[in-house]
Amino acid sequence: MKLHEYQAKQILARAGIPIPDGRLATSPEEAEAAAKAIAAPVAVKAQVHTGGRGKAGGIKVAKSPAEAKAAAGAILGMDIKGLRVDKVYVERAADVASELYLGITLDRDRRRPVVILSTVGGVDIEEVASSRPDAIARGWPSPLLGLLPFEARALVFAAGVAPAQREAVADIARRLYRVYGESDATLVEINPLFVQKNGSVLAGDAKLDIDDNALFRLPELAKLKEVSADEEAEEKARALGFSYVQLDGDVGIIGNGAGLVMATLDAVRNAGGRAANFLDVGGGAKEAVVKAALEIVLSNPRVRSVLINIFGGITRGDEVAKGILDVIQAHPPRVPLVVRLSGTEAEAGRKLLESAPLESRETMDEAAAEAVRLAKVPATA
Amino acid sequence: MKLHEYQAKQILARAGIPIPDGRLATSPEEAEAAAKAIAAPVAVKAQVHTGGRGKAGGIKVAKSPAEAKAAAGAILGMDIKGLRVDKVYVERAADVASELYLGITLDRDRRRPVVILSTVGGVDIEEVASSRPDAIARGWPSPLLGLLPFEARALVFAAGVAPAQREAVADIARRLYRVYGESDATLVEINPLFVQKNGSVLAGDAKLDIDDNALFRLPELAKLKEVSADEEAEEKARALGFSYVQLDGDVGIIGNGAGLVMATLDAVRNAGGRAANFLDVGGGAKEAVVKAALEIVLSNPRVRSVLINIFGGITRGDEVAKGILDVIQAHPPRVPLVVRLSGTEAEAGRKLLESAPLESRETMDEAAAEAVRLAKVPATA
Amino acid sequence: MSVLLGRDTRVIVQGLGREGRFHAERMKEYGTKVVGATKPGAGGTSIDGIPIFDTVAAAVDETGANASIVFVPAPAAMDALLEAIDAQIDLVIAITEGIPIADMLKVAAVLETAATTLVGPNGPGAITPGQSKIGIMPAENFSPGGVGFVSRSGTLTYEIADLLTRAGLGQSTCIGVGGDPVVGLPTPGAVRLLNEDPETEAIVIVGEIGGSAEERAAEYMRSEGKKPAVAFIAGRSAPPGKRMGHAGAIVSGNQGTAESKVRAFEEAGIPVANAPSEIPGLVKKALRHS
Amino acid sequence: MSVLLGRDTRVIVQGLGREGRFHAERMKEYGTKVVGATKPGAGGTSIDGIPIFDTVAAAVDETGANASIVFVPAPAAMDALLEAIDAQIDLVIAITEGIPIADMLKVAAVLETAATTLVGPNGPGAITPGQSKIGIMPAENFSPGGVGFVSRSGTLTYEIADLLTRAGLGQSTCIGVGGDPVVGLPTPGAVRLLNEDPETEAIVIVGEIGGSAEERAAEYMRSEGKKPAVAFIAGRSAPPGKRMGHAGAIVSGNQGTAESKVRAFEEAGIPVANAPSEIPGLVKKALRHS
Repeated sequence: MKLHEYQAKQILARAGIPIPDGRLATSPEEAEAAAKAIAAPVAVKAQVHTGGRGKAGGIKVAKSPAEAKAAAGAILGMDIKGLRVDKVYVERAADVASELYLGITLDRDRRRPVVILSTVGGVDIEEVASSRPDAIARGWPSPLLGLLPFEARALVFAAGVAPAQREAVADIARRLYRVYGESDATLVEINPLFVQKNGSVLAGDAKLDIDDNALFRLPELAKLKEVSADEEAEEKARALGFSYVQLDGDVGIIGNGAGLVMATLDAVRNAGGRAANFLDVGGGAKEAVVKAALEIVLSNPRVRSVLINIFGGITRGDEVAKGILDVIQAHPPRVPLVVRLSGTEAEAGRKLLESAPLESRETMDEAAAEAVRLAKVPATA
Repeated sequence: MKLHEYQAKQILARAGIPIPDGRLATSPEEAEAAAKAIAAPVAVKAQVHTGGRGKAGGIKVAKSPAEAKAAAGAILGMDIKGLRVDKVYVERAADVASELYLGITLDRDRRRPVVILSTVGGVDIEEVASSRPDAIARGWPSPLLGLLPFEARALVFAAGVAPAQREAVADIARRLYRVYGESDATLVEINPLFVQKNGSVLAGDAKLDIDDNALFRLPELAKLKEVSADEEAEEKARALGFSYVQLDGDVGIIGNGAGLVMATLDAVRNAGGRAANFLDVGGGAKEAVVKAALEIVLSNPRVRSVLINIFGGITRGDEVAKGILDVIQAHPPRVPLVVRLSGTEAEAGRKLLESAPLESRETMDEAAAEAVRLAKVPATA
Repeated sequence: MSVLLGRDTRVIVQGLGREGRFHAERMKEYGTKVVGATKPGAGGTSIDGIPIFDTVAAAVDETGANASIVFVPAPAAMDALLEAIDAQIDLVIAITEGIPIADMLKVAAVLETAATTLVGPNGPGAITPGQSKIGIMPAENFSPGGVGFVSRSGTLTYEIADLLTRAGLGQSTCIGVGGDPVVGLPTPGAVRLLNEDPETEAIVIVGEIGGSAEERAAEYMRSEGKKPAVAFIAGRSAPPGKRMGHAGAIVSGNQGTAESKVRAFEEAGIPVANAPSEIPGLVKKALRHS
Repeated sequence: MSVLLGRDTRVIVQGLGREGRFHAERMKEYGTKVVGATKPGAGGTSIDGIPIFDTVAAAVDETGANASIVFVPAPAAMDALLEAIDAQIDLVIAITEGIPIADMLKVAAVLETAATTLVGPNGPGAITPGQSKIGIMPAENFSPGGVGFVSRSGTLTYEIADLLTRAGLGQSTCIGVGGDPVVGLPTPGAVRLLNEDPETEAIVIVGEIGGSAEERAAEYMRSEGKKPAVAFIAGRSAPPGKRMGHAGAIVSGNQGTAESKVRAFEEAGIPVANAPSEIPGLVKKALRHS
């Protein structure tokens, strides 16, 4: 789950990390009032769950309340990477001398959090990592002890932070680590971390992604969840206990198990087609689940055929077959179905499907080839 | 640093541990009003920094506000183990079915906290530990992970807590561990932990001792510090950077280093005398410190001779000698002084003391014998 | 036994709910020695003929269990894992899905100095066909033999085991390492076990996009490999930034791409199958040439 | 070297304040190889001829230090100790007084699986007379020889070393384990080191009231002792419930009494001196009878 900049900054501020004075606005008038209250040049910043808003024109500097109003007018309603801007954050413009990068995420190989600090801030850190690896300092605190003062100091020295900012940056790193831990973050990032001309240090932007699996113990953060239009189907699927990702092809995919579904997507590509989605019904999929999954996949207008690939373990082939029969009897699907059942009770399932209006195949490769072929047949009726 | 029951209970309540409704009172009238507000039978309990107040008559049950007033009148002003009672805690009387013991302290041998749970509560746990060791369950959580749910469950099973209270007691144990960690406690204890007739569990008493060395990071707790009359000299010494403990003999002792001072006390006893105090001036003792130490020791009217035993390491013998000379020149002491200097610059120090009105000895044993002898000489003038 | 588990492995079940009971029954049918289960407060009773204990320590004391399978729901799973590690169980297999990453990081930190091997979470478990199964895999797809098999996926594991079995390629031990970003025994460690196992003749490594476990496994095999290996990577057609079901299956930036993994295996001289169906043929070919 | 430290020990100083500088100078005078010190932000400079580094890791990298002495004030001491342990320094000696117990419990937990031996905190350090001194003890009271010496006290250590030296009993290594309730190397561990050291002929154990380290050391010597030992317990005249300066020196309830410690030593056949002045005679007697 992603938070907006203004939400992330509130959390940083509560942890004692300095942020610029700022206010949220949902209309040009509110933005004007905010700029008036701040009484200084401001930045008006689109609040959307995506990166690259700067390049897309989602950030404008305004020297007066009137300019802030105009800027908000231009930004609100804007479309950034498919997301509509409904809110802007109006923030006192910093007096920037230099920019740093500070972030914490998971290092999967070391199975530890990794704290990343660089004196090259305000840019794509992955780019810096590959072009100037020496400009990046990393530290791997123990999750049992947190980021210790000596570790924060080591980072500051290794990154080459200027002497005047060392203490402040080390302190912010330790506070940011506390935010990371306390909010079950998968990523927390201050980029840029401003050094102002007077020497003070201040979070220029903030990014905070929360581990969805931990939301059950983070009631305050869970309230901040926002679902954008294009994520609705994914959210609906999640609520039903399976995972769905929309893609841009025309072969709808349903399978059980993330690896198997990925392999099915690959098989469709191997057969010269393109998958319309990823949909994993998970373990122990029952009739009702299969039904709901079919409905979600068919709700995508691009879908021209559906491939159902189930390898039974906990999931039973006969139950899956019943689910398929049920849904196609109640709502005959607008596109052809290809089903491949294997594993537990697969034979019983295949028998149930024998007389149904669908294609049944024994192997994943065959089923994928058939689904791709059918998606290319011009629509009739 | 010890907290009062009412202070400890507030901290437990904040951590989510159930406590009876209660109010502090410093007069019989306040106690009456408190009992009226609680509107039920109450216990009126002396708030003093010592155990055994129950046996001393410091706890009375009152069935009405009038009885509470009378009880408070009897308890306030009472002397319990040399401590005057200035405050009583008026608390709703629990409907007790049984009593447990729950405490957390340091296990020095294992270098871990130890959580102790027993179904034999309300009594001296050390007595239970020696008479019925099987009635006590212990757990040693890692200080890096805290008391984990499975560890709390294991304790509850091992102690034989009744099924109906297992969950509540395990939960209280985990909350109590959090109090232990967050308040840098050296001891936290709920004794008794009441099981009421309706099955609910509730802290009957609470004890919380804080690590003095951690008070620098516990500003809220540090404010609760109270110094009783008989601890004043010890507090004064602590403020000066050395440690002082009053004892009941007549030979005043000053030394540097806790072990050496203890050995000096022992040497005095070996010579047939009794030490009036323990006073360790610590490392690197300078003139001013020695002076202040002498003043503190001489302020004890029981002192009939003073033995100064300094083995120089960081502490220099000549500086100690100067301090002694200074203070006896300004205020000729009312009792004889015996000085033993050894180690760094000891010879220079002994030379400085040659013409002073005091006894100088080369060894600890000789010095102790002389100090004991002088304490027994009847006072002249 | 091949690695991790065999005829003498004695298993307890942590979390004997609906799913736990179902799979405990299947494991017993397979011949796995299921010697007990934990259910706090029910100690002393038995469920489906399995003796119940209040704590893992008590279960280990009384049954001599040396393995555990964990079905405990995600919010309480860290506690269950730490309880098993604390009881010094040799092998812990975690089936649970959806454990918070922070919890698994703590578990991983404790594992650094513990005697326990944790397989999973969010995997199907492990099986030494013909001897012992500790997991949720349908046993009929597996058969005893010499192919060691490591996979990050569940059903894909069954699919590939089925293909291997049909091709006459039995398996020594199959290890489902789990699909989460933080697992107890990651792919490289599992591959090392099989590489050093005298009963394993060839290794199949089934990876997926996300992370760099496959690259590290390839690197390890390049320098230490003693036997032929074949790889498959699921998610070659997945676009970056989209999480493919498994919390670990995501390409972010230039991290975790299928291309990087395929290249790493090829550089290590390990052929990479384009589809699961190609795996048995590649294994046979590799065994012929070794 | 005897144990812990010797001619080849290379020391860095953590916390080069007034006290640290004073004692660094004394150590150098004694011949201890003081190869560096840490002072964040002053890396690259030097103080009193000692090269300064920003971090312990940098100091170790550039000087090959294998020991450290910590003078860092109590509030920052845990961090300094963990930094030294993280840099895998073999021997860390902590002089600092007043470290919160909770901090030392964390350090102790980290030490459980670390390669470092921590001596202290709140002790005088350790010395192998004639070779190396890492501590604050006045060197002139010590002399090389065969008596290993463990003590919880500071100045009492100097007093007893002085008595031994005057009696012609030189010391192999003297270890001041520290007066806090939680120390890195408690008395039993220090006694074990000396018991297993071929250069140590007899052991002097100086304990004090509080805790049960002396009882455990006596128990160890009773079953594993290879050489004669003599003990002394400070605080025999201390009343219960009063803390005698050291945070660890307190008799609470029936825990930590001098009687219990004396009895333990006597049961282990170890004579207990009534006063420090008796120690040299008892050592000589013990050596004659062994």
